[in-house]
Amino acid sequence: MGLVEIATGKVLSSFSVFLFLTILLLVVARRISTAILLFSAQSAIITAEVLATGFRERLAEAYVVGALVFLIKVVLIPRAFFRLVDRLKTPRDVKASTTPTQSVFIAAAMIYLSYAAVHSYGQSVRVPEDALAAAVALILTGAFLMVSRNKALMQMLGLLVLENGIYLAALTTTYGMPLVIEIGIFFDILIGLLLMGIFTFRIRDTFDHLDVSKLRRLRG
Amino acid sequence: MILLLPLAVTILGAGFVLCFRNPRIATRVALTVGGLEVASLGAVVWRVHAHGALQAGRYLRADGLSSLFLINIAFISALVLVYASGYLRHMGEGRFSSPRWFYALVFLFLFTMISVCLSANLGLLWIMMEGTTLASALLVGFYNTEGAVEAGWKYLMVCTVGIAFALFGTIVLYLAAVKAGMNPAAALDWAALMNAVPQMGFDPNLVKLAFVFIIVGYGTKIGFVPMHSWLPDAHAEAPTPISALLSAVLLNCAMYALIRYDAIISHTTTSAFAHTLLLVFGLLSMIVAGLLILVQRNLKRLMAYSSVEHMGIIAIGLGLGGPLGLFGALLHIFNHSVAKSLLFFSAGNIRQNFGTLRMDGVTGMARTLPQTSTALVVGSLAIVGLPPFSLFVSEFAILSEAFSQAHYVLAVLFLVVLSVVFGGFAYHFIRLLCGEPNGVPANSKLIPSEYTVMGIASVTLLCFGAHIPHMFTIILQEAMAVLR
Amino acid sequence: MIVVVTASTGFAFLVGWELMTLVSAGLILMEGDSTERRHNVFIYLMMMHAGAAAVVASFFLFLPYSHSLDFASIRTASASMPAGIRTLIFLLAFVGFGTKAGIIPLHLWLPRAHPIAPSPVSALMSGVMLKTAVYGFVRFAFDFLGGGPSWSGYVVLLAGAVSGLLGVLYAIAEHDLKRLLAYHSVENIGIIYLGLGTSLVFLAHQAPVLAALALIAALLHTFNHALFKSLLFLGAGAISNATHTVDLEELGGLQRRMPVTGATFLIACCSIVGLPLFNGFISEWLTFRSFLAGSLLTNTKAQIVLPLMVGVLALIGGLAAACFVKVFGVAFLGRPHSKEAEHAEEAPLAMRAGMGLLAAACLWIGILPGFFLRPLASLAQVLVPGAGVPEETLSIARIIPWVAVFVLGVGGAAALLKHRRKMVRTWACGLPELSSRMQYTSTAFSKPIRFVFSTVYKPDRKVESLPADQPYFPATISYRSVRTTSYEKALYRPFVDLILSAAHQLRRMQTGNIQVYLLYIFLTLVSLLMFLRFQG
Amino acid sequence: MITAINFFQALIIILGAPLVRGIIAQFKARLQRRQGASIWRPYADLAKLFRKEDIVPPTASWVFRFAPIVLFGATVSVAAFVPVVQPSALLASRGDFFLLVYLLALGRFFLSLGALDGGSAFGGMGASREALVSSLAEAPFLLGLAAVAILAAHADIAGIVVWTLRQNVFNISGVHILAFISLAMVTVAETGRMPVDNPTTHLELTMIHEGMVLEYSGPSLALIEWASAVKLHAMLALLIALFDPWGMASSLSGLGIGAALLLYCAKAALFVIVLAVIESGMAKLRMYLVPDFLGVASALSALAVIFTVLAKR
Repeated sequence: MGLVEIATGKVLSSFSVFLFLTILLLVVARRISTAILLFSAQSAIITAEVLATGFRERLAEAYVVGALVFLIKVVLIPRAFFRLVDRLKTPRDVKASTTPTQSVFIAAAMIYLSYAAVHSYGQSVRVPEDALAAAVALILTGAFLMVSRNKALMQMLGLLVLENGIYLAALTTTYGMPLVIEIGIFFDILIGLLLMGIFTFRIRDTFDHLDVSKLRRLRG
Repeated sequence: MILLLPLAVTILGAGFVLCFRNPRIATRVALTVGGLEVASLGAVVWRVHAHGALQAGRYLRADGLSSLFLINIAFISALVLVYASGYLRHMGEGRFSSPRWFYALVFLFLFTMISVCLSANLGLLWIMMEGTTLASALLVGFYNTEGAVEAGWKYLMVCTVGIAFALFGTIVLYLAAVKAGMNPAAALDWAALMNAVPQMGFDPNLVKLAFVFIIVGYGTKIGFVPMHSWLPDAHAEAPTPISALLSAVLLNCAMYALIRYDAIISHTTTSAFAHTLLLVFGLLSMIVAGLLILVQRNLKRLMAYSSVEHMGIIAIGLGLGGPLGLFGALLHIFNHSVAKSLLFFSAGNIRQNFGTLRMDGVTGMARTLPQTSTALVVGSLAIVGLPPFSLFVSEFAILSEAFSQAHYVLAVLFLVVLSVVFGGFAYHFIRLLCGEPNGVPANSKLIPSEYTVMGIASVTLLCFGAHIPHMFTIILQEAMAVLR
Repeated sequence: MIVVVTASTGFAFLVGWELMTLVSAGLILMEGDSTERRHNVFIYLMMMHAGAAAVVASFFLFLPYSHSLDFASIRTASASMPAGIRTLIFLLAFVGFGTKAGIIPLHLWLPRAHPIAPSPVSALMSGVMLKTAVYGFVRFAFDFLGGGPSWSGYVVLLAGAVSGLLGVLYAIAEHDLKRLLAYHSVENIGIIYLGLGTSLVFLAHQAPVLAALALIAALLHTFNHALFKSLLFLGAGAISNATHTVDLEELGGLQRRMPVTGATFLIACCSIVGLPLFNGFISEWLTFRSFLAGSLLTNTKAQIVLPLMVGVLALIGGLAAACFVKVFGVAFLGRPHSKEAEHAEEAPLAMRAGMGLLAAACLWIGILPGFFLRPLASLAQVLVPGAGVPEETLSIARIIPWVAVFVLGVGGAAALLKHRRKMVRTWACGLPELSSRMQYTSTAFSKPIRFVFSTVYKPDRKVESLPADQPYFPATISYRSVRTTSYEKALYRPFVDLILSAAHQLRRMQTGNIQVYLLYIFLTLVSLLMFLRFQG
Repeated sequence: MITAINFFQALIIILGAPLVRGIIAQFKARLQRRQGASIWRPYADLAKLFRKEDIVPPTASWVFRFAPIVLFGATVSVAAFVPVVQPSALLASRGDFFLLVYLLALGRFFLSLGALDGGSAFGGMGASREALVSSLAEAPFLLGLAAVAILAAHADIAGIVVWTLRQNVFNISGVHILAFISLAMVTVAETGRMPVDNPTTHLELTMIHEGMVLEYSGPSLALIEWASAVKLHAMLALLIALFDPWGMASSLSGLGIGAALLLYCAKAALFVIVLAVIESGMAKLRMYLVPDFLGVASALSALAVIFTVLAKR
């Protein structure tokens, strides 16, 4: 019973709490930079869990994946985001369409919902319920962020959170997909973000604001 | 190994085209690459036709269904490339917006779509599907105008989100497979799944969950109502060849993915659920799109909605299943692609000649642009499903399937929507074609590339309406065999 | 059209059907364009397509029972089908073909499409295209369904009566020649449907011979109508060529300038009115007789209703007569009402030949109907199993020539009376010269009838006399009478409005806001998940 | 033999027609305390007109000249439908009443055309009014006849007459009464007598038939006048044959024929007198009351048809 085992046990048992924490903080975050930091923290937690799972299940490739996750989601993407924020020189606030209090309550409701949703499948799939619940909660939060935040950047972030959720779900239920697929998915995410970056620049250049709720020329 | 050929051609071609700054040369190169791509696809199809399903490594496979879609891709992409060669002739050199970039991105786009149809692994399928979004997003925003950027952003966001759900669906199916005791390595291979699903009892709840996410996810890409919102914007704002590619190939590729999943679960108890879902989405899309067609002002938006409507028709065909339904659906995929690209081509000419796509801005086309308006009339007659054009045949098949399965309500609604759509088209296009000509077209004569393309498309429509070639019917049979 | 008639499977039938619409629409559009013309074409296309949809549906309703659409299997299957489905099929076919045939109130397109089509086309449309509709209906009602319950017959009968009466009444009120003729097509279709309906009633009451009689009447009238209506439209075409107008108020006195056209047109008028010695009479006579034969049935309703139809048809006939007195009288007789009419030229030889041929056919059938009745009778026996040749057909074939001989003989004798003739200007009640403004115009002519039937027309009239301060010595009086067809508003408007408003609602759903779009997606997903949760 | 008699009947109607007119005129005159013209006057008029020349407006076409001939031909052949002294007629054997009515329509049609060809306002006026009256008169006419025909189960007039002869005089059904009244009203309208039309006036406000023939003269006018007379007489004979045929010769013996002829003359005279009384008793209806008049007729005839069914039960 080495230290590592204990650590993994702790991680696996308690990470979902941290995730919920990040969620609650994310929805009240006022500044984009805060949100980004929270996101990277979230990704870090997930990385930890990847490694823990890999260690417990004795999955060699899990370490590779963990490394990838860390590299991309904890380091690369946040940095890219910060660069973006600097280069875009836009006001740093997130322009929420809901007040922080509402957001918190909605987020709490969603967490509860996710538990409720997962409950039925919990037994049938035989996975740690709170893990799956956390995943679903992440998905919902991502969706919520995308719908309620007017800033293009925040929408991207929301998408990432959503992605995180899906990934987490995959991880907890199936200990991850075949390696090639994982890599492909990460690759896609990266390219996607790159493109979104390009588009944010274009939006900034053509509309000189980043408020997607104002992009309403095409309708009907 | 032959499966790698088209992929290699397209991806290398994409890189290769980028090397030529001179638009004219770039165009020539693009055309040659296109020719190669079509040839290689033809080879693949032929091999499939000759030796049945092909396998290349663990991740690539082609069978009857794939070859049907490959034919579609080959045909449309050929048309589009030729058309584009004429369409882009006035385009200068700009950052990301120059012929070479255009062609490079188009080939990338084609690459992703071909690999969607060739991938043997659902994960890979998903990756490539996401890839199509990414490859085409820049093309949608190609013009860099306000509208283009906005449309591009929406396209990117909406489709990525949708696709993300599709990923979740994939994962759930994978989970179900693994839980049912499949080897995780093979648990994403659709062939293996199709064999496995009937024998080992998958958890029906999980399968249903998977299909819900899949249909919402890929449905976003297909353009099912209410996930269709990106579609009109993207089609309207993209350069015309791209609009054609989007609605004639991309939607079909998404449909292909859906069909794959449908085929996998078609032998389980879940298939009934899946088919009901397909019918619901199909009917919803038909009705909403059909109504929206009535009140459109922009030509290409109108066509986009009609694409939504036709995707709905195809979905209904699939949902009905049965020999006639599947036949109709698969045939309709091809027919719709041809007719729709023809329509988009003529729309492109209109835009180039009058500088607008607002339908109230153009009248009396019949006099000023005789050839284009002929193409427009042919295309629209075909798209509303009137004989002697091929869409009549496929819709006829689907409809008769609906009636013979005694889905009377569905069938009647189907008919009503068709009439409404007909009304919309007739209303808009009569006003477009007749009346006093306003505005002088820039160049009323078509250049060879344009009229060859349009001619080919129209003739194809007519031929398939009169009699479906033997070769094609065989391929259809093979495709249907996959689904049963 | 030929495809339609020769088709032996539903698929081919529908193909031909749609093509027919398209081609005709194209032909209409070729003739230049204006806003209202476009609108009319649109209405035409729309109604045609809706009708086609109904036809398609009625075809497909056979499908679950006969697993193919070729006519033979349909025929065999229809016997074994539940009554409900049969009823549905019948109604759908009735509506579908009725739209094409232009029975009221499905006729909206007809008076719109005919006037704007070039004359040969409208001749074809009215002469042949409507007939294909009748053909289709006969196929369904008789061949496929083999008759039905008696109420179906009454439905058709009612439709026929309404179409006939309203058609002819609207026709009288028109003074645009082609619109008028179009309305007469409605009227004649009405007469045909009267025959068909009677036949159906007889079938329902197991009276095959009488059914055959009524059917023969209907079919013969179909054929006749094809003849004389084509002739009329060709005449109209000749007129518009010569005078560049088909407005009756602008014509007049053409008889002296275009004698051949006039003569053939006169023959056509007599035929359509159904005067003896002309073909229209034969078919109307047969229809009358089949009505009368209704009294031979044992069913009281039929006994009462059918003979009363005699009155209806008589009224139709009388009004038609009035209408065509107006047409021919105002267009060809008296003084020209306009410069164009004065300098009209006779139609070219080819046209004259064509019209002459048709006119000859009309007279031939009118005087020696035997040749046509025999094949028709045999056809009727095919459609109505167990029917002998009704003796009425033979009797009319035998009597008519005698009557012809008699009338012509007496008339000839009277004509032989030699009398000197002198040209003297009509006495103008002391006025220096009788001008064409003094003779009756078509509006004036139809005034009494319009007055009597004003409830049908619901006209909003206004008389403006200028200058207004001295109403009794006006410088000019302008008189407008607009006919409002009330059911158009009642029947079609709400439906269209409903659809359009729905479309606009949906359009509003499409707010360009991406967040809303995303919300849609999420909501769809969530609702589906909920569904899963509670269903499984 | 029978054909000869049928010819004889037709001749009676045709040649007797002016006499009927004369008698009516004479009797009306008497009622009005005038000593009118002799009853042979119409023959004289016709003879005079036939001798005169035909005056044609320069604008008129051949239709103008052709119309009276057709009218005459049609009307005369109508006369050949009506049995007078024995239950058959030249064309009555198979020619049924539809044919009869439509032959009248044929004549009327051409007369109206001729009127319009005159090119004066009166012709048009007459024609248009005639169009109204006749179009409305046709329905009750046919319905009334149909009612009788249904009772007799024969459509041809001869058949009807034969059937009627077999009935007892006293058990006439309500159908007969209704049909008779309506047909009588129709006859009044068709032949342009009071109260529908006034044959003696030439005032724009009132005239219908006279308006139409205003432009005619000479032989044409003669033909028209004669034709209308024949029409009147034929209608009378028709009414008699349908509703009061008793006394017709069942056998072809000369005696029987003679008796039948005398009897017919008596009936005809009776009808004529009644008509004359009505005419001089009534004022002419306003133009737009005529439809109501005919509406009543149609209602009656429709009732008659319905009663044919109800009476059987």
